[in-house]
Amino acid sequence: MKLRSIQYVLQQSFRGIWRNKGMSVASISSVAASLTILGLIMILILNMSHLAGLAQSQFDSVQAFLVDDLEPADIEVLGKQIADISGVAYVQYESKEAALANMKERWGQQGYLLDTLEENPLPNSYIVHVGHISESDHVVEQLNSFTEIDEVKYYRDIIDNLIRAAELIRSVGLLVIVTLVFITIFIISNTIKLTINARKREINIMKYVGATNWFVRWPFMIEGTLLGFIGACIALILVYFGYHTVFDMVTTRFFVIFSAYLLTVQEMMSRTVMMFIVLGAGVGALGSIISLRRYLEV
Amino acid sequence: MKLRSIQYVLQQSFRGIWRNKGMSVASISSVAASLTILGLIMILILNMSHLAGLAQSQFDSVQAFLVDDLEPADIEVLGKQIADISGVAYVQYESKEAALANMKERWGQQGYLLDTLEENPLPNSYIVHVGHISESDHVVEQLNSFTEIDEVKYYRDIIDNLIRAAELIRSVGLLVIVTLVFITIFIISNTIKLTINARKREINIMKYVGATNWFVRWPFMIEGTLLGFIGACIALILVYFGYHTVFDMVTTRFFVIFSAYLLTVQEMMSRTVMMFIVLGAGVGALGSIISLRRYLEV
Amino acid sequence: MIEFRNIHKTYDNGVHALEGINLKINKGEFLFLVGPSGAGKSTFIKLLLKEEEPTSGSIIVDDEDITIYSKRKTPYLRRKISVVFQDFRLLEEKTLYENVAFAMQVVGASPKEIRRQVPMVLGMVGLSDRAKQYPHQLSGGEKQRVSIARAIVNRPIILIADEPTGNLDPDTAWEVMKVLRHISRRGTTILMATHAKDIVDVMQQRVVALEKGRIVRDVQRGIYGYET
Amino acid sequence: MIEFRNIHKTYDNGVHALEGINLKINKGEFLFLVGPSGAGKSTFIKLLLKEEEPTSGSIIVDDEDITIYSKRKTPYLRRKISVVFQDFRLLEEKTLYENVAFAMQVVGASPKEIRRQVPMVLGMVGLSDRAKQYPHQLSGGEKQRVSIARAIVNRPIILIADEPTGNLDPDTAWEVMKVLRHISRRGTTILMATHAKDIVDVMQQRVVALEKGRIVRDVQRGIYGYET
Ligand SMILES: Nc1ncnc2c1ncn2[C@@H]1O[C@H](COP(=O)(O)OP(=O)(O)OP(=O)(O)O)[C@@H](O)[C@H]1O
Ligand SMILES: Nc1ncnc2c1ncn2[C@@H]1O[C@H](COP(=O)(O)OP(=O)(O)OP(=O)(O)O)[C@@H](O)[C@H]1O
Ligand SMILES: [Mg+2]
Ligand SMILES: [Mg+2]
Repeated sequence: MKLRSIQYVLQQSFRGIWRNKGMSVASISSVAASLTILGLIMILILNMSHLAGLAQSQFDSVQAFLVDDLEPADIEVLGKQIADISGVAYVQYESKEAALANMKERWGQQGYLLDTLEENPLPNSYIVHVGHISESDHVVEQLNSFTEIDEVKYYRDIIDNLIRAAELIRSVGLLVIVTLVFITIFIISNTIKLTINARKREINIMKYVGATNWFVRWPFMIEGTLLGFIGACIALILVYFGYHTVFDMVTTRFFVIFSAYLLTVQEMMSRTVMMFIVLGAGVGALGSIISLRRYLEV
Repeated sequence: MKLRSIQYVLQQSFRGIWRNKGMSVASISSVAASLTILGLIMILILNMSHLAGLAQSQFDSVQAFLVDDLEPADIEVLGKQIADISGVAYVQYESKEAALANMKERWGQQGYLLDTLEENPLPNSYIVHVGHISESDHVVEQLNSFTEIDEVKYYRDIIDNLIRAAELIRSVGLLVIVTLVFITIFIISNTIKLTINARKREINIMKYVGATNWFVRWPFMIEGTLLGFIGACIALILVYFGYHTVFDMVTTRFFVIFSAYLLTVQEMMSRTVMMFIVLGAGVGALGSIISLRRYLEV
Repeated sequence: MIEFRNIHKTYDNGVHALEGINLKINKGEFLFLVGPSGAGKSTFIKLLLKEEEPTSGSIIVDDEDITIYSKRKTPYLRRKISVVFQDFRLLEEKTLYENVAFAMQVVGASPKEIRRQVPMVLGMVGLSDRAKQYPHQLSGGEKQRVSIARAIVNRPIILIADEPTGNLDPDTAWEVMKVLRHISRRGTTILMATHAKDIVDVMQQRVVALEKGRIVRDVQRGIYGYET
Repeated sequence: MIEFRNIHKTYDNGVHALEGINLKINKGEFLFLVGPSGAGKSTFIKLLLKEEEPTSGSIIVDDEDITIYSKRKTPYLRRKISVVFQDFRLLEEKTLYENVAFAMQVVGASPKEIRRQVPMVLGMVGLSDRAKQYPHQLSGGEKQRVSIARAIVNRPIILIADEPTGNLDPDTAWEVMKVLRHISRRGTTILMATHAKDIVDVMQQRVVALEKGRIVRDVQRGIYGYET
């Protein structure tokens, strides 16, 4: 395309937006509105999924109780062997004395009951931290094969439920987001369609003075892209300040600790910026081209 | 309005929809799309709020430990007095023997540790169930005023957190829903505006043949109402089947018990039907009237 | 019936379309408004319809000053004055029948009246067999005739026609003029802006000539009067 | 230059607009197309522009059969043939200047050429001082002249005019005819559908008369030939 044509196209696009101010505002705001909704839902779902992940990390440890009468050296060797199992992040040793002290502390008020014990009935143990909760099953299996290990304790039910819950949130969330992306595309392209419909006479005349399809298309396409892009920027600003406000409200007025469990505003934005701009501008451009098609057939 | 006029208005509205098929489809689907989004969010938020409520009901009890050496008759009188405190739902008595047996059972594997006890160190207690979690504080205060009660134990932290979490979900949820309702109103009225804009010539001509403003307005208003109404019905159908599917998926493929924690499809629909129809049809009608205004000024 | 009192009209862009028009038109009169392109003929008509407001002066229609009329009453003014527009202004999404019937529905005519009247006026302009078609399926002259049919269907007390024969061949133009003369004889006041020299010369009616926004000639039984 | 070979055109609603048209128009010819309202004049023009497709027959323009032309090449056909439309077809959201300039931008003219050519043609139709205004600010005759300016600005090899003087007073009509004669002398083929008896009679050019879709007369140096 010649430079002169580029200048012409840009000039026509801006004039198109300006001369149809009312409709441009309507299109931009519909795009902004639907992307803002998408942003809201993404905030909800990404945070839920993030929380599920954090909850999992609380249950990433398995306790392996050792048989009695092991030499300190054997215990140490065993520790190294456990650490070598694939999926194990790191290993912590808890002697029977430490275990009793811990237990007493956990029981708190009723801890004095343990003082009446004649001997320490608790075993030595290794607390095995797994890299990811889904590897627990496999690690437990490996641990059971050691003769030095008497019993392995882990939160099987909780872990299973957490894995399922996370899977659920991920799949339902993905479904919701994909649905929403389609609905958003739909609303944006509908808006562009209505905008172009109102200008069919203009397109018709252009064709009669001998304009080629692309000559008509370019300015409309750039116009659609710009409308979509501006709408996306507005949505991003709304999502940014909206999330910022809620984030602050949640972390100060409610639980301070919550801030650790929420996606930060930055993380959130990094996930939405590209997506919104591509959706807004891309659908605006494509919507223009597709909607133009029937009016170009003259 | 005369019967003849009503017939005219209805006829014109249906013709308007039919003759501008393309735009009618675009408007209806934009309305349907935005209400569907609203429905999705309401499902998410109402369910979260419902779950928070259920979680609270798990912590609706307070344990009051009695001082030693009370006569059985005194204990019974005390029980009645506690039951009379406002906010108390019902009261359960747990003798010191029953408490020890319970404790042993709870400790499971390590329960044998309790066999070595010389005497039962646990007190008698009343388990007081409160009507609503938010009344716990007030009930506890009352319980503390009894001299027969040694100590009151309740999950203060958990309760506080749950109350806060529920409050958070309610307020953020309300904010999100209200925002969405506004965005939806916005998208619907924008769509109607674009639809009417494309027909400004038609409106202009009507005015020149001597039509009064209301004569022009009625058919457009009914048309807007119908477009909005049809859009709302489509959204309701989508939300109904969508939720039905997810509900079934969650309760069968994931946790069967979850079904008890989710709002049923019927409960969900009872909350959305009226709202959607009022939003779709109402905004359609109002949007038409408002958008018409500037074109009637001739 | 119609009176213009010292009317001035200057458009926003500074064009002085009318400059001091004083004119009285009596009931039942047939008046030709002539003048070169841009003389102010259409502006004159737009003022009568309250499509535009005069910059100064007042216009009396049927004993009422329409320049101080409230916006609300405009529709009733437009029912007294029917117009054949230069650009037809037909509703593209209605058939010819519906376009004409619409003008009757607007004034609240009964369906029975509509069913009797509409085919009659379509017959008068020679379009009976096209009743079910849409404006885009018509030739220029046919559209113009539909516009005339719509204007006369309500038997208005004043009929204004802006260039009603511009797209018609001479034969058809004369057919239309016969229709106008017919309703004029029934007592309707007719104001017709035109460039059709032949027609003006033959009809021998009152001729008002505008030029640059001023009345330069006003004669009973006049002729077009511009050189060709 | 232009040849119609046994052209028939029947619209979807069953109207036979053209029935067996055979006509040859040579380069540089000036031809009037006359006939009563609905005779098929505009249809004839629409077929030339590929706005409508003939039901049967073929049309040759500049040695190419445009009925078997691909849709893609339509814009290039329309650049050879400029048109003054019966309903003007101006872009409402562009000024007069821009409306005319647009026709040049479409064919890729340079800004320098545009700046030279546009004011010139606006001058030829007497609208130099209205260049910055929008179509809705013009009178009917002024719009028609803009439409003519747009049609001639690209110096087309064929110029088609559908009723180009319908909204013009006789003086202005003659001004326009002078412009057309001028560009005809430069070698442009001109086809003009009209009802203007005076003009046809005075111009003494080839006249083709249509009636009910058929050619009923085709004479060199003819007259309008219908009674008034
Ligand atoms: N809306 C408007 N804004 C600005 N100027 C206008 C407007 N309408 C008309 N004019 C100008 O006012 C003058 C009178 O226009 P008008 O339409 O009354 O002319 P006319 O006598 O009807 O001409 P014609 O025979 O060409 O239709 C013209 O110069 C025209 O350009
Ligand atoms: N798109 C269409 N669909 C159906 N019929 C049409 C269409 N366009 C024109 N016609 C009909 O075809 C016939 C010829 O129309 P055309 O427009 O060619 O007439 P014309 O000679 O230009 O008349 P005028 O002088 O009134 O403009 C008319 O009867 C018209 O009603
Ligand atoms: Mg005029
Ligand atoms: Mg025609």
